[in-house]
Amino acid sequence: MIKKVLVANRGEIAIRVMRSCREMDIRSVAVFSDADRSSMHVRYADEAYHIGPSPSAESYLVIDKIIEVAKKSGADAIHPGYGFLSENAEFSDRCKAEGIVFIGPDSHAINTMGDKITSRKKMIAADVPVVPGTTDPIIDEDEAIKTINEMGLPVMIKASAGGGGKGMRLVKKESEILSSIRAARSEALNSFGNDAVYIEKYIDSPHHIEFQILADNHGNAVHLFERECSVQRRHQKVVEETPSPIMTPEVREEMGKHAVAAAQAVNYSGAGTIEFITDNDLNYYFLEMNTRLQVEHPITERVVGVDLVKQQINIANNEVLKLKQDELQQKGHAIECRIYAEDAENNFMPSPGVIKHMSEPLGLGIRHDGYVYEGFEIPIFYDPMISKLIAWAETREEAIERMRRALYNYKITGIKTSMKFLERIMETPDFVNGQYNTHFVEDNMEFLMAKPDYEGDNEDMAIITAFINYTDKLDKMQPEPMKKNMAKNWKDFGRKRSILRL
Amino acid sequence: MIKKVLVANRGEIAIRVMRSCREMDIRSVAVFSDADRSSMHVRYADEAYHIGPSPSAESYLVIDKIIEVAKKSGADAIHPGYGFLSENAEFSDRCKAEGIVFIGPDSHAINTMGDKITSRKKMIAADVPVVPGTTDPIIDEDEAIKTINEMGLPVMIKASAGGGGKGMRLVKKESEILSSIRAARSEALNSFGNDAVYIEKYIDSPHHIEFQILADNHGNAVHLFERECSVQRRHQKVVEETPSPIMTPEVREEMGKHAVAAAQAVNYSGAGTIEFITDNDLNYYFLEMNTRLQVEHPITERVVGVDLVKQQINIANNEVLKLKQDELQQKGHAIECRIYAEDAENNFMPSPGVIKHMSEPLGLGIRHDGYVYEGFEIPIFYDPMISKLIAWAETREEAIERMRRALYNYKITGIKTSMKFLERIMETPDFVNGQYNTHFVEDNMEFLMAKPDYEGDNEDMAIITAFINYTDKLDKMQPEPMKKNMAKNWKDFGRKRSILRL
Amino acid sequence: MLEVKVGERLAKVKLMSRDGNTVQVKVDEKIYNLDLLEVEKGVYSILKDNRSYNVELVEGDNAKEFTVNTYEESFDVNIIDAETRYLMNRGNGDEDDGDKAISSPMPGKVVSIPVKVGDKITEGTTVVVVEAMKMQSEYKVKVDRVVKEILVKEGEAIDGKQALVIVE
Amino acid sequence: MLEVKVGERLAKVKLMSRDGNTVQVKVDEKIYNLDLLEVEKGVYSILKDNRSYNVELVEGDNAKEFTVNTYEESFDVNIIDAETRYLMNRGNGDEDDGDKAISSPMPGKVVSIPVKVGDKITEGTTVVVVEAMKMQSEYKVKVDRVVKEILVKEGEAIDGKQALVIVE
Repeated sequence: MIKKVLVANRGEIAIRVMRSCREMDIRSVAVFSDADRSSMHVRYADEAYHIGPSPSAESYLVIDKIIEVAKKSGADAIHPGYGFLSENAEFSDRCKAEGIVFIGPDSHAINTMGDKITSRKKMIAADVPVVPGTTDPIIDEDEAIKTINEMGLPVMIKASAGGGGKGMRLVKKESEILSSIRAARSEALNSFGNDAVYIEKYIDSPHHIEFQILADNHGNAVHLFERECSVQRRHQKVVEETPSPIMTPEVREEMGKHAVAAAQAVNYSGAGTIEFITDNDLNYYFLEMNTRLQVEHPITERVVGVDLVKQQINIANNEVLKLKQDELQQKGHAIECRIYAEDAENNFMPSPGVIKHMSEPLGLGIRHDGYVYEGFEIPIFYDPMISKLIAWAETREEAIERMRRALYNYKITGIKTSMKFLERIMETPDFVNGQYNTHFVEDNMEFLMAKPDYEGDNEDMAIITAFINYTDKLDKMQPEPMKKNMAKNWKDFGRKRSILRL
Repeated sequence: MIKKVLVANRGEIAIRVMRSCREMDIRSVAVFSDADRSSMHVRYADEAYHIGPSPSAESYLVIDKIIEVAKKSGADAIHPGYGFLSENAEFSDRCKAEGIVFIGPDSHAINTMGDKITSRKKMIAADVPVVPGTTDPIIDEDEAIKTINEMGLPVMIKASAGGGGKGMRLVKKESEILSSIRAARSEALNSFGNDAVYIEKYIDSPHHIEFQILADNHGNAVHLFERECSVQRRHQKVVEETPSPIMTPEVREEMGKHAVAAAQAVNYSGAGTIEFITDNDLNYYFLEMNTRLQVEHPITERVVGVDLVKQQINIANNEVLKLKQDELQQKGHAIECRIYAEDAENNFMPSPGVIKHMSEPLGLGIRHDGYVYEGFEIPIFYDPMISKLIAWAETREEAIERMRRALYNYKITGIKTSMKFLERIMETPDFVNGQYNTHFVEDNMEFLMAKPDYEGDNEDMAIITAFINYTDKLDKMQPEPMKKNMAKNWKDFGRKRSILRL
Repeated sequence: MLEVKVGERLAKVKLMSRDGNTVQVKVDEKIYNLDLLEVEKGVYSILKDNRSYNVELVEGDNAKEFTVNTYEESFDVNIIDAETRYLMNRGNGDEDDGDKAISSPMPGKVVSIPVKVGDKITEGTTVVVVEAMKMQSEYKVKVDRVVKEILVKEGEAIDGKQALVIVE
Repeated sequence: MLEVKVGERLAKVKLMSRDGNTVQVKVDEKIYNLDLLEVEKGVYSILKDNRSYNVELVEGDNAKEFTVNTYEESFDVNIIDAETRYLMNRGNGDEDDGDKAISSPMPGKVVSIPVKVGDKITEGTTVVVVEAMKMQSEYKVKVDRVVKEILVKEGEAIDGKQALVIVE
């Protein structure tokens, strides 16, 4: 039985994991870099250990340091969160070798799913649909041209070892084929030290739809339905929702079965996500598997009513999965907005800094997972995501209205955030109508960046407030004798405070 | 169609109503007394009107003032919240006479349910079980003694016009009968100007179980299941949960039908609550009806998945109720803890004051409805409830664990609150086992007031922190030349700030 | 070195060394090596042998009085310096000696004052009734007294700990 | 009277009268009668003809610069006093005249400086690459320039708005 969990992460996900640990009466151990001494996850944990300098390569990514803390603290398990070491096969193996439970899959599953070509082959063998294309890395240029011509344009050339858009080229015209292959291979070599590429049919107007799965160590696996994650900017998800507005019950059931088959093909254990690329006609193809908890897992938790971190811990405890596929159901609709410390009006440039003031939105149907607090300085070293706002309602329409309400009252000052941008997304007709794909942000940029007209006198009120605040400050700076018309009670107030009231 | 709602209330319920209004694109109008100028509901509303001095009798309870604001602001409806004018039949009538929609039932329903004896008769006529006892007010003492002897002791003598425990006497021994009747009548006369009393069978180990109902203006009514509200102190609810741990599906169905029958007996419109007194064998009896929204409505919202304020507004809009009884279901378990500004260790004495610092609990399964903020001074004139914490989970056990986790991290400083007391309730075996009745707090007082042992050095850490804070303050007070060993960067910091950085 | 009072305990506290967050403090005979950092105004994060404490301070009526909250427990802490010790010694006479001010711990409104100046009142007599937050509290004398001075009027708003009635 | 700058607008603001929360302020030719109250530090509640505004101020680099948030909109507001006007006038020359400092609006770490002192660089040349929060930003010159001075090293942590490279 797991009694103490080291959370090898920071930020909101570290706190989210610790919350479930506390509910399970499991003690939590935090690790922190130089930049994170004052971070909330350190304050929240039962124990906290310093693991090195601020850059994650010297702290959160150093397997030896994490293992050392686990041993020193007597943690019997490690939860990797997302990012950092969460999809590192070596780390999973190392934990096992050290007798520490890794809350996640084994290295076989991570490695298989981590390589695009290997996972593609596995999926084909498991009858999971994949994007039409090559399964073997292509070195020979003539062969590549032949394959592309057979497949028909447009196609995507992708680095076998790739990710994050690097070593990727879209080919629409025949004349671009050769130059694109060469560019992709050279970029792949530079980025990943491996110039193997493969070719895939390019899906126009694609949707990013993913399925949450849970699998135990006893051969049981279920899916917890889909998440629609097509609202992206710079290949990063911004808004997710479940159910997907384009999904049908028939396709959902079929996709869910394929998602479970995909997980079982690698003897998966724990929580994982199968990503599908889906076109407007609901043709879907396996894209990749994320062998960890996703940022957007809360929308599934809300609609299905399951605590995914607790499920992960139970599975790591070798327990048998209690969830049965035919008992699971989606109730209502949930939307997540990711709040980034960034300047949406200035090409989404990160905006680290000190949080001056916060008002968090609360009330019916709102979940808020964050980690910053007033006076906290957001470090420059890590991801700019500072919180996640999750709205649930009976219907999609109501969930959007609730999200708008919550964003309207959510305030974080001192830094720039993406909140206004998210508010605009909630008002964008394509989003409101549920008719959007991964081109959404691009296609709607003009609407998203336009400033709505508000009635009332916001600008004059802003001017007046700044004016009053400034003149009041000036007044306070005047030496005592220069102040005229001081009300008596203000004097008394000052006198009262002078008795060592610092 | 309602387009602008005046919320004739303050505190958390005013904000809660405004949130649903915003989601429905309805503008909200706040009213405030002298003491509430800086209250959150004023800041939250679209419009705000001052309605008089701090005592509620001179502001929130003055019908003329509320109506005047409704007319001035052009509000087409008034939501009364709970308390204040929410169960005032005259107010309901007055709204109607002025052409303003009262979001609540008509005066007939309020009056009928507001009088214990009238409502009792109505319920008997509608075949809703009532506590064995008299239906007519008793003036004659001999008749009273005869009735009591027939009914068998123990019995309760209650003021017909009563409420809040006044004019109430429990009679256990025959020798107490006469003196108790006299005492109850004299108290009733003093408190309510009416000395009529009635006699009821006293239920030992009673549970307070209530049913939420919704009824429209077209004859449709449903119930939204029960709430268990037996954890009370000084006849005030402290913790509520749904489902009730003692409920069975059969009794639930039967009670629900009776609750709907009770509402229909007075042609009820809107949201209301039927309170039943229930014994350990699940014999239940109609107690009273609350003809308004309840403080504890969020646990029903969470488990049934319905926004009750929106339902109220839709009903007030003359819409047909969309909810169907056979489609409604309870999912999981929800618990509410009421956070009061009070000193639980000192006989629950109210503790108004200024909020210094707050950390609100967030995350999966937590809803938080409050209204105070850092720097806010809680007025002395109104109810000491400052917020409500609602925890939901798949099971009751998990909901309790989640509530404990949330209370553990919830901090409000500057005033005393009931949080530690609530944390203890979550740990009390009778509560954890779901075996409790309205005597719970009384029966478990010793456990509730005992301080648990904690490992670690909390006390020494408290001492050290205060010591460091104090000596740091002393140090800052020293004139500049006396400070030695000032680090260079501190000097720079000071210099930087001196450029009109106030 | 300072003395710090928590409940009945009077602890001797001494700062042994301090370098940034790293402090060594002696509390009575125990030496603590801590990583101590003020993370928000009045809120400290302490790591003691890697155990994490989140400690919130709330100042009381003066800079020497604190309510201190950890996640688990709450303490009333007083710093005892020379001035405080002098006041403590001076005020440490017999509780029933001389004048005594009746006050309410909380702010509120005076509902009634059922006594008048000069009244000889017996143990348990209510001298003032205060209302706050819809609840009335009665303040009584614990021994026989004489009402010397009434400082407030019925209906008047009062502060917490403000003297309302003086008895002797 | 003070001038207050919002975007391109320069508004003349004058306090006509003030009595507690009740203030009368003239903004350009418009007179506002407001109930204005600071409810939290830097957060104001304003009632204007019963319309409720919740206004948050965040001070910028000095006491005259603010970011001001209402529920609906956000503004950058500058108070223009004599000192500011002097500085504005002095600094109002042609943008391309003389030396120019290249800086990053956000704090971060210098990843690389692909130029050296004396380099003649053409429009669009990247002079410094800064990383913050897992994202790299390149800072380029908008016209042909000569690199005059390099003030930071690769790998160095920098503040927002700090001068990194001087070009002329």
